Amino acid sequence: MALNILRRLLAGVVLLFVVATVVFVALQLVPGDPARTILTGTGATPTEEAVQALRDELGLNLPLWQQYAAFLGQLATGSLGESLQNGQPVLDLVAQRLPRTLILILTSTVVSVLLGVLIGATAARFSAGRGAWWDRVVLAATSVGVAVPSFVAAVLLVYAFGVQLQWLPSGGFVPFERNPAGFFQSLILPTAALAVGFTGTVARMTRSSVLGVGNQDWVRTGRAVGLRERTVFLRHVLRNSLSPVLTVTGLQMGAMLGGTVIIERVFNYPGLSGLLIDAVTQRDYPIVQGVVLVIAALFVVLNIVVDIAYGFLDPRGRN
Amino acid sequence: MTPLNSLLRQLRRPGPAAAAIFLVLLVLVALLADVIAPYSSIAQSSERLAGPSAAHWLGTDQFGRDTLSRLIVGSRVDLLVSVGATAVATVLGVVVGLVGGSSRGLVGLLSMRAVEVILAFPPIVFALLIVTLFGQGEFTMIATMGILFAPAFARVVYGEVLTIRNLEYVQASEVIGSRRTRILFRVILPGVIPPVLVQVSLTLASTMLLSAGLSFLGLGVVPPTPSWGSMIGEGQALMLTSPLLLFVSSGVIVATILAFSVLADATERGLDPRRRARSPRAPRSRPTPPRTQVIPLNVQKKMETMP
Amino acid sequence: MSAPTPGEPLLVADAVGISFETPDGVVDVTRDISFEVGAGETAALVGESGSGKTVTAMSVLDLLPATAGRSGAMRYLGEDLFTAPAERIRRLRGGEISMIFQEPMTAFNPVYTVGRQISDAIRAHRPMSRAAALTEATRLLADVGIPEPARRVRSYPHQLSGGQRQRAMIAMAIANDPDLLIADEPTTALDVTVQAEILALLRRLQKERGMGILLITHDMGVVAEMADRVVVMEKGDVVEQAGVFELFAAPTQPYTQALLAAVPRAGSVAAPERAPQATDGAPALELQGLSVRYPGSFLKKGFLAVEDVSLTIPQGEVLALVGESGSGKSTIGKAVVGLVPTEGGELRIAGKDVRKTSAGQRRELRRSFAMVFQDPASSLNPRQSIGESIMEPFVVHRPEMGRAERNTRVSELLERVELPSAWHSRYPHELSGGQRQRIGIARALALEPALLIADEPTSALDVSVQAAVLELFRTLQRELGFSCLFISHDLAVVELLASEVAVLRAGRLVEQGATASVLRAPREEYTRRLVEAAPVPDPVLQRERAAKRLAVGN
Amino acid sequence: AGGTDGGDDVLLYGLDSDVPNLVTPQNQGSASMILNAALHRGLVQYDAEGQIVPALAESWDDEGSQSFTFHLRDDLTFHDGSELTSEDVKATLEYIADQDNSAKLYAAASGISSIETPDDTTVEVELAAPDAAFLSFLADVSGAILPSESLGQDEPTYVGAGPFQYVSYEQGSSFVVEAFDGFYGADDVQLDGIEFQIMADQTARDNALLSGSVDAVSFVGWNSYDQVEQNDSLVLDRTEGPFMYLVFNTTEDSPFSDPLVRQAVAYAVDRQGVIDSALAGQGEPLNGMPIPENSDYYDEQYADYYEQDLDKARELLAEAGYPDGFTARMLSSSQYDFHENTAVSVQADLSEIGIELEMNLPDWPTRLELGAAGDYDIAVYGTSGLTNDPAFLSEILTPSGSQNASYGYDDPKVAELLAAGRAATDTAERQAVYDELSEYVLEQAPIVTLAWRAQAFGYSVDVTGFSNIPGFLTFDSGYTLANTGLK
Ligand SMILES: Nc1ncnc2c1ncn2[C@@H]1O[C@H](COP(=O)(O)OP(=O)(O)OP(=O)(O)O)[C@@H](O)[C@H]1O
Ligand SMILES: Nc1ncnc2c1ncn2[C@@H]1O[C@H](COP(=O)(O)OP(=O)(O)OP(=O)(O)O)[C@@H](O)[C@H]1O
Ligand SMILES: [Mg+2]
Ligand SMILES: [Mg+2]
Repeated sequence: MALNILRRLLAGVVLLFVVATVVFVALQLVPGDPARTILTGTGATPTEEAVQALRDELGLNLPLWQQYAAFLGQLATGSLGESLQNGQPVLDLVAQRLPRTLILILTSTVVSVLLGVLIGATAARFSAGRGAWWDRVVLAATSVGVAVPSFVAAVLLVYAFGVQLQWLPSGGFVPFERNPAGFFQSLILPTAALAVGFTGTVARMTRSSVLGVGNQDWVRTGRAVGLRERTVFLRHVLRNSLSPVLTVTGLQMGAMLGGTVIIERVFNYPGLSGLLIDAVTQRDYPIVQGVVLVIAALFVVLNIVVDIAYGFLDPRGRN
Repeated sequence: MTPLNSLLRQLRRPGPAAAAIFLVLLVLVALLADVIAPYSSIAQSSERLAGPSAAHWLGTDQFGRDTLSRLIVGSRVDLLVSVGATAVATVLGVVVGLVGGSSRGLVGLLSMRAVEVILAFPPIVFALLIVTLFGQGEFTMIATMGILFAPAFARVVYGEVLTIRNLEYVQASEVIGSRRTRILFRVILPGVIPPVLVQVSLTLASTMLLSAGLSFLGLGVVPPTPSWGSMIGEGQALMLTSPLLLFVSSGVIVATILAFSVLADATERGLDPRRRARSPRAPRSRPTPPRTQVIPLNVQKKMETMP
Repeated sequence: MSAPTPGEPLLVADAVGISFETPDGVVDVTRDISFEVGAGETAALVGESGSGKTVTAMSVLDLLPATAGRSGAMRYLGEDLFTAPAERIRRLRGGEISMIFQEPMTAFNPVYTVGRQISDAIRAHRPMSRAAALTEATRLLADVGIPEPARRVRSYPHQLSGGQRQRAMIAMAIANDPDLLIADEPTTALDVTVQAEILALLRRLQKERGMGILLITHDMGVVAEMADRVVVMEKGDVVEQAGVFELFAAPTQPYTQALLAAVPRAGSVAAPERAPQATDGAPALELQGLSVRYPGSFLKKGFLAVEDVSLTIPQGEVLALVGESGSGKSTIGKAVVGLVPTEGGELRIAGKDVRKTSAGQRRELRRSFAMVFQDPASSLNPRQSIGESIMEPFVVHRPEMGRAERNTRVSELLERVELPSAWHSRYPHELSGGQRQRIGIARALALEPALLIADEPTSALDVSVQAAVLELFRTLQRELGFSCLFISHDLAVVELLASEVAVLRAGRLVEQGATASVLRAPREEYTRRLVEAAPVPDPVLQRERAAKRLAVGN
Repeated sequence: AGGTDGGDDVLLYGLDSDVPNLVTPQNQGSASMILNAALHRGLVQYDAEGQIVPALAESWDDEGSQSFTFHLRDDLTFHDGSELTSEDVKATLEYIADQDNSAKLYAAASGISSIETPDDTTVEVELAAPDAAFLSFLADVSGAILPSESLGQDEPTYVGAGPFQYVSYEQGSSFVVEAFDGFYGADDVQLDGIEFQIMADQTARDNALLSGSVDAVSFVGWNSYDQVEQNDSLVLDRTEGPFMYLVFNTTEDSPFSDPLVRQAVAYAVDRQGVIDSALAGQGEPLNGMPIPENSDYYDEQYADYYEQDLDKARELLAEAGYPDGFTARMLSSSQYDFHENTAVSVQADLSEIGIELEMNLPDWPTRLELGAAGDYDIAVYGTSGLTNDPAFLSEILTPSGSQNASYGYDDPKVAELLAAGRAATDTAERQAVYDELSEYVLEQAPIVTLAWRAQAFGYSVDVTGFSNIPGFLTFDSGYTLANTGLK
């Protein structure tokens, strides 16, 4: 297994290289000129000379292979380059935003997985007989959960709890060091907004998986030795149903690495996604490349963790 | 009873039946959109952001266009693009997941790493690239979203295959001499269908929503052509002042997803021999006919004594 | 818990009927089943495979699937369990009444260690710390004769051999000193020595605590040794009940008579006639110095399950592999068909080293051999109808065969293993243990293989069906001259079928030779014990032998 | 630093975007202008009405709009305590005039031919040619005077001579300043400090204002205008600043190379429709020259030139040789709703006269590049003049501002008139030039103006002294923070 992890990490390095190259090429292919975009800002009028001058300064007029070599050279030294916009080291930008994104991902994952598994499991458990209404409610509610765009959830949450009731801050991020209570408060609404769809996804997967496992022989054994129904369900049905749940959880967590831009915007939460999208819409190549690489690296780690977790969920699949 | 029969049987239950009827109607609406829609979907009028009225059942948007007509015409793009993209994603993802999960060598490693490359790639960059290379249009959208969502399927399938490939019935098929493709598609695949079905209904929802997000990059449906996704996008800006637009456009998506979910659930049930045997209201135990007589037994049998 | 006095009926089945809801309507599988089990007494439920023994046993503790319906009454100390509240049933389960399932392979949850599952069962009834329960579980595993219990207690079910799992199941069932033990084929996967120990253990418990046992078995030797009373079932009905001595001495019903007559007895048959020796020389199977190691977790060295085994099966011969449970028999079988990687040694089928052939050749080769898995339940695809399962070899190797022809062949095969040909569209979970096993056999024989690896193929079959299946084997051997690696713990069957026997112990071959000489004049101490432990279907004789064994043991 | 907590008067301000590396002379968007106005001062500045008033320069002499002598105030210091002298002014202006530095005021500063510093408080600036708009350019916040040693440095020092000095900055989150005692007008500064909270999202900003978690925000979303206006504790301070217009590809291949076709477009568009659909009704129709009402050169006649008249439009099209209309490519960007919606609205209008538009709505950088490359027939654009002075028109009417102007449009007469307008020193004389220009440009219709966009600050009624400088100068409103107080 240790060997396996090592192998995966090596594959991960290759993957990062591939991602780096693809991003580099992609950005070259995509129209839009960083210099022009920077100079235009919110509607200014750069002259063509100014645009060219800035391109020269930013090294955008160098031959492609030179730019690529420079980019790889930077990577080799562990640097992600500097923003074209303002010369900030990309590593600093990422280092500042990454923890916030991770915190948000973590809280919403914990909330969604707990809630989703609870909802999905109860729905499946009572899917026949007297509890069937609950199953139907869950099916409908999770459909709403996954089909309602996250900005709707986000805006409604801000509007209800931030603007109308004023129970929670309508947005912003409070660093933990500055104000622990505020820190947690500032996390509640974004977490909730992210959790809406995520919970629905987890609940659906749990429900389906539990329904499939419920008939296995070992469930009968659990009953036969006198375990309580609840115990039988938790240990012998639910536990064996978790592998697809783990999969969707891993997928969702990965998707959130660069995909929480709407939530970040609505809650004015400075995270990684916002950085990425801003960089893309301003063609700030080094930031895009840097953020994508960091996301890819996290992905590699995340996937390894998920794959190891499969082994814990089902010892048969180990190694 | 063949799986097909049992699937059809599932459709007789009220929930799945309603869902199927809804979807059939939806397809009809999409096909006949031009005939049914009360107004042109792009004609603007000065009656902007009107509430529901006899003339405009679902009101109008900020261009004074009839919301109902836009929903009707928009269903076309949504069904085509979402269903198309989901189909592409499902097929691609399932194949890659099966191969990745079942081959232990280089192929397995490579296929799942390829999946990671796509997953690790932020959709926005990917979409930008695609639109640059292939231009905009429905085909591009289907291809883009198909590729974007395929990795999720691959991961789901991969996770399941890890478990299933070790089961003895898979080994039994191997011993028989089944080709790899047969083992993958005929032996392992049926076991991964339930989570794939769930993923299908989730992906349908995501693709409908994403088509709005893609139009942000100029990749989606080109305005003023309506699509549900883009209507949600338009409704977003107005959600606090005129929520109706957002409400109805989200509403049709929710209803469609719900219908798909119910059908997926019924399919899953129909495909699982252990679950489908059960009819909805089974008597748990049947009444016992009154009996008095017990077969006489020699109860007083002595215990054997062992030395 | 009131300790019931011996002799008082512990369990009374009163006109129990069980039905299943199927897509084609409600089907009654048993009617009017009535019998009693007294405290300290063993009632044996015997009968045809598929006659309803298992479902009757499962109905006691309400363990049937939701599609089942029950009628009649099942009284435990006078209380009708069919109408008792669920919570009451739960308390009885695993405490006062416990159950050993027929198929121990699938009865354990694959994701927990067996120790964890046994200790959970203990803790469900007795307040105990987890650690204490685990110690208790280890002790129980030792009680049921599992070697290295401290290691096995931490094993996952898939890491145990069939017999080990069955013993773990027994350990779990006796963990809470039940008053009534329902044992559904508890020794099918055990070699005779271990079986003898287990039976002795059960009898000891019975004697010490007055435990009642409802024993389901098809092994008339076991019945002879254990039962006080025998209930004979056929096609869902009780056809005869009597004390064990009366029944064996004078069976009244034709079915019972046939049943007893069909029992093979070790040493009672002539060595099987040989098929004409094939001339081209290459043996059907050749193992040389084969070793198999299961991978260990993390950096630990794995478990060497088979060590330096050399075997040769000439064409047209049947070689029986016998030996202690957990000795590596199944492992060898799986290694032959390529399901577990070998660590060392050579392995040739019809002269070719399978591992060195190309994929295409291997497929071709696979067409010539087939395998019957030890565990029929898990080797059948739950999502495939049994017709589709049996058809699979045709689909794979005879693509030219039409649909209709395939169906005809499937029907034929079903009939040859004594199953109704109309059962095509049934699913594995709708079958009895013995029926599932026969599906496995039918599938393996579908292509009339040149080499068959049969891992305990008749362990779940009652003697009459077993006789039919053995006859089928012999016919095929005569007609096609096929070769077979026959893994079994039933020495009587081995004697019937095999021309050679190899005895395996702890992964090594201890003895090998012609069946007659090995079984009648064993050279090795272990083989001798094995032969002596084989039960005979005669209550008087068998009990004497058991008593002697016990005396020696003490 | 510190001192922004406790009972002090600290203004909580919701800023519309982050400015990670403030380079004062550059154009870094409206948020940077607010920050620069708090931190810095130039020689001159705008007051709340948009008039040019003294800042670091107490007074100045203007000879023929060509040579300027600025007299600095005494005892000016930067936040770091160092003295602000004429040398700093010279260094700053030279920096701006250097093309390599991409300064926002480069175009204006490039006209400087010499800068003399006879003493510490006197600066003499000589232009190569008269420029009537020179001062109004210098009044922009990007004309702020910086310590000479800080010019061209990689990292911002934030040191300036403005009313507030830098306390702390946390990227993506907040920018905090406190009142600077050494500011020349420190006596009028009422606030102890300002905490700018960065709120890039429109909804987030609106919500912060509505929920009272900030005292003021940069721009209120159009859809929230009503809500803010109806809220008794909030003020909506709006002006019509930037404007939307259509540009054309005027090269030969494009049907829009014909002025008649462009006129047809000008007659065909429903300007109120654009406002209602794209600007949520928050704007004013712009029927002619984009010269704001508070400009000295505003003329009603040229402001209300085109009315929607479809028949007239069709006539013009027919006259141009397109009786049945034609198909053309429309470029706009879906990154900004109002750009996209303007295009959709115009599309429907032009379809009425037979011009069918195929939409191309890429993201913003792509839109800019396609625009600059002329890869379109007709395109939507929005801008705001750098100053209220009509001199800014060169940015949208000549190739010097290529991407804001119609592609390929290069009319010597327009260039001539614009130069004349800038060179003329007398108001009446300039007026005449601009009238002639207006007449000509409206006739030629190289661009078709559509609507003024409303631009509003929102703040609590407790905030005093802050105001939205009208017209194009709305983005310079940060100047009024120096006089802002909290009740
Ligand atoms: N996957 C595994 N990992 C580790 N050990 C295993 C694994 N499978 C089997 N073993 C061990 O290998 C040994 C041989 O197992 P095998 O199944 O071959 O026994 P067997 O002779 O068939 O026994 P039985 O008669 O009980 O079926 C046993 O001790 C078992 O515990
Ligand atoms: N879930 C089910 N649905 C339908 N029929 C079933 C189901 N389970 C069992 N049966 C049928 O009930 C009959 C009795 O099965 P049971 O398992 O009790 O047999 P058995 O006597 O234990 O046989 P064996 O000796 O082979 O284990 C069989 O014919 C079987 O096909
Ligand atoms: Mg049975
Ligand atoms: Mg075995």
